[in-house]
Amino acid sequence: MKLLERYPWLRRWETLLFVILCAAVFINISLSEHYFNIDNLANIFHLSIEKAFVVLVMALVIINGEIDLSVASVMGLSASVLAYEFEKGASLESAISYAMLAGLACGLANGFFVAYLNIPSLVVTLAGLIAYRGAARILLEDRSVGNFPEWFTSFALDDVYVSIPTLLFVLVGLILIGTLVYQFTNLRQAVEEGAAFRFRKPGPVGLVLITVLAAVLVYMLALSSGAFEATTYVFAVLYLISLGILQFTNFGRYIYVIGNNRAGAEYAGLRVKQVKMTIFVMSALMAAFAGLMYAARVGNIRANAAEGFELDIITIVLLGGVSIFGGTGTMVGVGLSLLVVLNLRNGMSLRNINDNTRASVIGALLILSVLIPNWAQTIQRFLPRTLSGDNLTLDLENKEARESTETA
Amino acid sequence: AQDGDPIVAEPGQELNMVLLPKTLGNAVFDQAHEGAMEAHEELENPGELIFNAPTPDNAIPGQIEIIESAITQEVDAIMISANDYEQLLPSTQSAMEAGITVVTWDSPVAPEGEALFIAQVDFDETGQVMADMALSILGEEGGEFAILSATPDASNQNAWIEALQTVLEEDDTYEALELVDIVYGNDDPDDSYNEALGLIDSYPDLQLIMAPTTVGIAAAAKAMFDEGLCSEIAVSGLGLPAEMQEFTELGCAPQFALWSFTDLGYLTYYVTYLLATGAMEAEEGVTFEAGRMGTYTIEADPTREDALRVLMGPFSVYTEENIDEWAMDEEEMDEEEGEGDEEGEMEEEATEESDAG
Amino acid sequence: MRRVRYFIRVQQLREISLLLILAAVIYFFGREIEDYYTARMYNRIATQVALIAVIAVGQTLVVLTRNIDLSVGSIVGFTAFYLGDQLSKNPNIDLETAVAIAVGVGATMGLVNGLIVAYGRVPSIVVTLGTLAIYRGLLVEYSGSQSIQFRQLPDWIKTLPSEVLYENFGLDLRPLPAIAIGVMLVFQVVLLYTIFGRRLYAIGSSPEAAELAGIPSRRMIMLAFVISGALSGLGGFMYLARIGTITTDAARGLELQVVAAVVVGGVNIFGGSGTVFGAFIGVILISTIELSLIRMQINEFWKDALLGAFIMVAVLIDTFIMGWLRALWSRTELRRASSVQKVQSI
Amino acid sequence: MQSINLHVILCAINDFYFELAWIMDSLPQPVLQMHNISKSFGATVALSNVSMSLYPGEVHALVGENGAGKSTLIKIMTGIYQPDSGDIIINGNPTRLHSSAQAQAHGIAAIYQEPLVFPDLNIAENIFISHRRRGFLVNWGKMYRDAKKVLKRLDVDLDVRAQARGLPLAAQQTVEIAKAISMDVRVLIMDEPTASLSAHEVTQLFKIVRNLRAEGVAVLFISHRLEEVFEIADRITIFRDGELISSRPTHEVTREDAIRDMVGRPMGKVFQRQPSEVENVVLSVRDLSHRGKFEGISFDLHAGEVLGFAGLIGSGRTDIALATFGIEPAHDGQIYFDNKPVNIQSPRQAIKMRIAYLPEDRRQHGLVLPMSIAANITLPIMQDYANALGIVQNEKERQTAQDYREKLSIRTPSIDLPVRKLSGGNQQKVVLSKWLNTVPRVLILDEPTRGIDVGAKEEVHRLIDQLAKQGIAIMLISSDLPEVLAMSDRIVVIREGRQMGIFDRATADQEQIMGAAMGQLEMERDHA
Ligand SMILES: Nc1ncnc2c1ncn2[C@@H]1O[C@H](COP(=O)(O)OP(=O)(O)OP(=O)(O)O)[C@@H](O)[C@H]1O
Ligand SMILES: Nc1ncnc2c1ncn2[C@@H]1O[C@H](COP(=O)(O)OP(=O)(O)OP(=O)(O)O)[C@@H](O)[C@H]1O
Ligand SMILES: [Mg+2]
Ligand SMILES: [Mg+2]
Repeated sequence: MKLLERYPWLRRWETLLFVILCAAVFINISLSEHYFNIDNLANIFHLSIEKAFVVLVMALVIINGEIDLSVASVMGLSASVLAYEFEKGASLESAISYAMLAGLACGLANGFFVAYLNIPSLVVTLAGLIAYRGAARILLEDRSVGNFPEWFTSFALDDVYVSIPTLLFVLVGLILIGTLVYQFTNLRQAVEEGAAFRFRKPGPVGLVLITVLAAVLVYMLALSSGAFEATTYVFAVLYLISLGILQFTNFGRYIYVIGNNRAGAEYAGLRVKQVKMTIFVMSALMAAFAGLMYAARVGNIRANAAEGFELDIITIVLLGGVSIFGGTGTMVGVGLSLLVVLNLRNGMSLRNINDNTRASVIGALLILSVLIPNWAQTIQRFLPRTLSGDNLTLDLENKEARESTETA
Repeated sequence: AQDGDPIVAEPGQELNMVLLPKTLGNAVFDQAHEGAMEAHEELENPGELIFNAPTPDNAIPGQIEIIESAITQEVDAIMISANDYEQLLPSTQSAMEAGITVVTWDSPVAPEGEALFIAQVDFDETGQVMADMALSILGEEGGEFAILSATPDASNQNAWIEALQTVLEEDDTYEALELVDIVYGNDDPDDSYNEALGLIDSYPDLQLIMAPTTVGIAAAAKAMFDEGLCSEIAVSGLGLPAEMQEFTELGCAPQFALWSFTDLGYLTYYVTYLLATGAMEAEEGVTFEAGRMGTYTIEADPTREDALRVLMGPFSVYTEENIDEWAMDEEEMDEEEGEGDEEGEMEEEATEESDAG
Repeated sequence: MRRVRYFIRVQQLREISLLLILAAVIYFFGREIEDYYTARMYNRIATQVALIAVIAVGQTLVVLTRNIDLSVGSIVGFTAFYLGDQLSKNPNIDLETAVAIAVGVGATMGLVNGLIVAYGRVPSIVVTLGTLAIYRGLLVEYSGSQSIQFRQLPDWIKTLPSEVLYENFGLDLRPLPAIAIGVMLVFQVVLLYTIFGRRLYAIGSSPEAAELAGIPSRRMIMLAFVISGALSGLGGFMYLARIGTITTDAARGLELQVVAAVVVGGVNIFGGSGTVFGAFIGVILISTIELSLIRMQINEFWKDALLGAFIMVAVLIDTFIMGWLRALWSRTELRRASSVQKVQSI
Repeated sequence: MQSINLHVILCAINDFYFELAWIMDSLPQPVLQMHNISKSFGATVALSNVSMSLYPGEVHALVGENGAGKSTLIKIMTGIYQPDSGDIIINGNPTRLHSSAQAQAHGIAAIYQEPLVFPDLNIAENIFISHRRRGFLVNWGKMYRDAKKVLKRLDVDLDVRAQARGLPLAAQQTVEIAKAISMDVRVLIMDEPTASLSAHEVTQLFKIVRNLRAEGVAVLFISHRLEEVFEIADRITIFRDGELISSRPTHEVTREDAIRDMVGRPMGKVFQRQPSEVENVVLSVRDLSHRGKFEGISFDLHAGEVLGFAGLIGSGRTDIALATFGIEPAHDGQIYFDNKPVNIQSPRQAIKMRIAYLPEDRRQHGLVLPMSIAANITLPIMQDYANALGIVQNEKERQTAQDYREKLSIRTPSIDLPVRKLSGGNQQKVVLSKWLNTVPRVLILDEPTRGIDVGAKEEVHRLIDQLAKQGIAIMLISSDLPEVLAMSDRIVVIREGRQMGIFDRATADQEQIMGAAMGQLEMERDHA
């Protein structure tokens, strides 16, 4: 308990996820000799890369207090538009831009209904889920379209060898993230969710540590060069960008503020509607992009592409500590949760555990990850008072606290 | 090996094999699994027979994932009933590059991504059989009928429906049959039930619903049963005897057809074993012996270019006369496996009957 | 107007608006489709609506408390299978026992959801997203991937859906729609006239205030989940009776349909407002659109897009009608207020 | 041998207790006793070793600065918080309270500082929702009738069938009061019930409180308005920094004593504001109307002027402010800013023109509770704290927050603390900082001293004066009539959405303004 008081970050959701991640990796290594194999590690991302893309923006949407159930349908629609245009003989480049335009249109529609007509996003995007899939059906009917040019599919399928300049670039990036993580774990006072992380320059020891760590990672990357597909690298970059946006910019701050207290944000003169609009457009554009990546990966598209992805995506975001009521959650948590889920899926897949059971395990994990800390807290309350002290309640309950701010 | 004796499998070689049907939770695929297990034991393979499949809401990405994970696990062979003709191609191709034998059954992938395809029946024959059943139900004067299929993009169903349409067009025998509509129940019982009712509401003169999907045929039969329309509108198509027995006896589904999925699994296993052990090459004209099922030959697939297939055949057509025995047999099958010979004979009988009708 | 005002409360404007939309939808399809206004169409809609309506009632109770139950589809699937299995093993189970088994199994699953949500303080979407997968997994384990076949069921359940309880002008009242109507009426009364019902509204309206007001929120929320589970169990029974052949995929994806119906039915997804009756109309509205689209024989590939568009338009119109009715309402309210003032000053 | 000894001892103990009990019985027994209660939140000690008793038939006032621990104490009394140490003794029995339901079962009911109504329920239901023993079924007719009766006792005219959503704060507070007084309670705790009530409602409330006292209910009353405390209380208990400083019968305490005990130092005279030099007109409003809310509002607001707005609750003052700030734009009429006609359609536009509005409901509209103090303060002008890339410059932001923390003496261990953890008054200061930070030219203050302690209130008053001196035009909406009178240069009186006149401070007095605010009818009723 003393420990928790001294190091508030121990109480953070992200810490818990990190522990789970370590456990998952450990279990995977001990249960399957095939797990710790560079191709398999690459596959972890490769096989779910489209979901991973959408998770990034879905996190923003949910933190903003909304939900977007239509993402999978938008993915399907963008892929279908691509296929339709390509089938009609358009060049792939123009087909891609049409697909992205379709995504944009979906995003604008969602955003307009939610932000300007004040219809709950759950309703709007549920209708979108049906309608956009329907649009894809209208375009492709029962056909399947493939034979995309080599360069397109290779983007998702071919491994990328990393050059020295890239490695240097990555090195710098890693040092930056390291700095972030360093000061993140170094906060004496619990920085509340939503407040931007505070930049505090790490001391010389910290800098050396970070640099060494980054160097090791880069070395590993050099060794593994040629194992990862281009999409994985794109994902890494997008992850960093979305982390930056959410955690460090004023736009990120707006997302949190609106998610916490929409009326308050309006009174403070924030452009609530525009922010919501932007987020839904971002979400749909990302989904459209993910749909293209899906087309590149499977090389062939039907109207049912990516059907049913939405629940998986939402599960990952929620496990990442993002409150469904909005206002809480960090990109670090979402990243960790993504790793946890993908690793678990991969490990179970290597043990030939079927889909239903895998979904059950992840479902159980989702429940337990919230339940157990809550229990710990309850048990704590019944311990002799000298041992506990209510203030030490794990901050993990923040999900509940969020309920208190209801926007009219 | 063009001529000469059929190749015979040498038992006892170690192979890890994956049997990958379309989805979990479909009775026919469990029967295929049983057949494969039977062969697995018969051939005394000390390796593993892995049975795994995705859930319906994760069908294609799930199959890709299982294939990729099989590659990582360095299995020797994958037997797949593909959810999509092209989308699985990159994965099966990389499996083949990794030296894994990929055999498709029930539903193929494009020829580049498979060694060969074990066709349950000839796809054109399916159209023929459905046309025959329709004719025998509706009689000489014919009438209106509609198709209740699975999903609009189910490749098997689409091929069969196309074959049926070709038969109807080209053969004058079936002139009196009028196909009025094709609807889709998404292989969901509830949707199929509603679509079936929608058909009878939209077409007052409808006399037959042809459902080339096990889910659809059962749901349609139940819908007619509930509405008390069994005497006016018949249901037919491809169905599982165990699920359809009662409807056949009640007259809701006077005739339907299917092949044995147990046999399909068995045959698939044999072929894959032969290919993966190197005893046989996937080439046209190769003849081999598949345990209790006898001798088969690899042939060019007439429906697909550059593709090879092994045709299992034949169809079994079920009517009120033979459904009883079939359902009972299947129940026994659940308990004690085997009794293959008897089944084989029955099949012949059934086929003859349908030809006669 | 004052008299009307006395009997209709603001909250009920929503139902009125929904009924108007339903009428408009029926009018629209009536013009497009021949022979639309027939007893047959009514019967189709009635049977189609029954299952979802029952589950939507339970979902409404849960949503009112600012929670959501996504596991309903899996509960329906599991109970349908479990009951089918029991019936095939003991064919002499009678109707009452069968319903009791289904409701009991469903309630147990709902109880698990409820306990974790209410006492484990885990957000309901997290819990039920989890149990959605877990209950389905249980079903797969339990079934050993076998299916329940029509012929294994006892005769009474086979004929249950087609029995006619009451008939007039060709409009039948069959058991399944009768169950749905019964459940809807019972819970409409529960919500309006019992302390339990009103407390559900209070909890969803402001969980914090409910806690401070000394409402046993946790117990109420748990109860809402138990009821939702029990009604899903009842839904499982209905599913078995209607479909007859049950696989491990039974009722997969039902949760989204139910949530859509509840939401279209004007139940506020953030809790606190909405009625069972509204949800019921929501179900009817969606089913009517769906079935009418089937009847319209439009191109297969257009159906989904049209359904989505129709739902969106319905919600939009609803928003506008609601806004209009509300404005009308507050105007009469004001007039009344000022007239009272005048009386006082005289 | 041994047994006899034991017997003797037991008898002695028994006798002792018998006598003790007899003595105790003859004294009035406290219904609720707090014994050595301590409670801390992390590093903040909210209460340390506090003991106090509530007797039946007594109005017990609790006063103290913001953050002194008053609300914390009553939350412990009602089982919302558990004390770190100490006992709660109810009717002589030590009891542990785990929920407010339990406290209610013991006859303890509370009106909390922040009204918590159920927005989707109607007013009658809001009043009766937590009543016990109502039976199984709801009798709507009876409920409406009873609700009307209760509201009549408070002399407020609210439609009991109306939904509580969107009720102004004051009306919410009345509903809360109605809820509490309609309950059958032995201990009634009221945490700043009058904070947003105007004189008329306060009078009604006090009538009821006196009735309850006569019925033997123990009332615990918290308020920052000392006049009220001296008017109603029998005993005054003073808290400072989580400690109980003094607890004396009212007649033994003077206003000066009380303030000294609260603040820890003697304080000078009540702040008196000198009329400011009026400059040019900044904002002028002509015939502003909003259907159903207000009509025909016209006034000029000069730079450096404090324009007071007086009226009863629900008179529409907030609505006028909302219209001016663009949240609910008016339907008719014209607003001129710097003599140019403007059309303010959103708060954003208003902020651009450097109009600021401090809302009356700070939890719903003023603050983002889970976020840090710093983040709250910089919110309306975030863009000024971000560089070209939109990246927030934390140091700059923290510096601003630090400045305001000192300037307005916000009591908090750190500016990184979420606002949720501050006491009510300190939260108010955060909202004020937030708007001052936008450097407004027109500052609309809606109940700016609601829930603020005497010391801080004076600080706010000085601040208002200072701001006015700097040339900021201030609209001061307050239900605290003495405050309006003391602070304003001119006073607009609003009654039922209509402007009853603009009074000059030099000539106006309390009677006159009350008369205008209430209209003749109510005045007569009041006197009768
Ligand atoms: N939930 C909480 N977490 C952390 N600190 C808290 C919490 N609630 C109160 N505090 C702190 O405890 C102290 C006492 O707060 P309390 O609300 O009891 O003050 P108060 O006397 O009611 O003040 P006011 O007159 O402003 O309402 C304050 O310093 C406050 O910051
Ligand atoms: N106690 C009440 N009785 C009746 N109506 C009320 C009451 N309180 C508020 N209202 C409604 O609210 C509207 C005005 O509210 P508003 O908040 O603008 O008034 P206000 O003068 O600012 O009051 P306050 O001083 O409480 O902030 C009125 O139109 C009236 O219908
Ligand atoms: Mg307080
Ligand atoms: Mg006001």
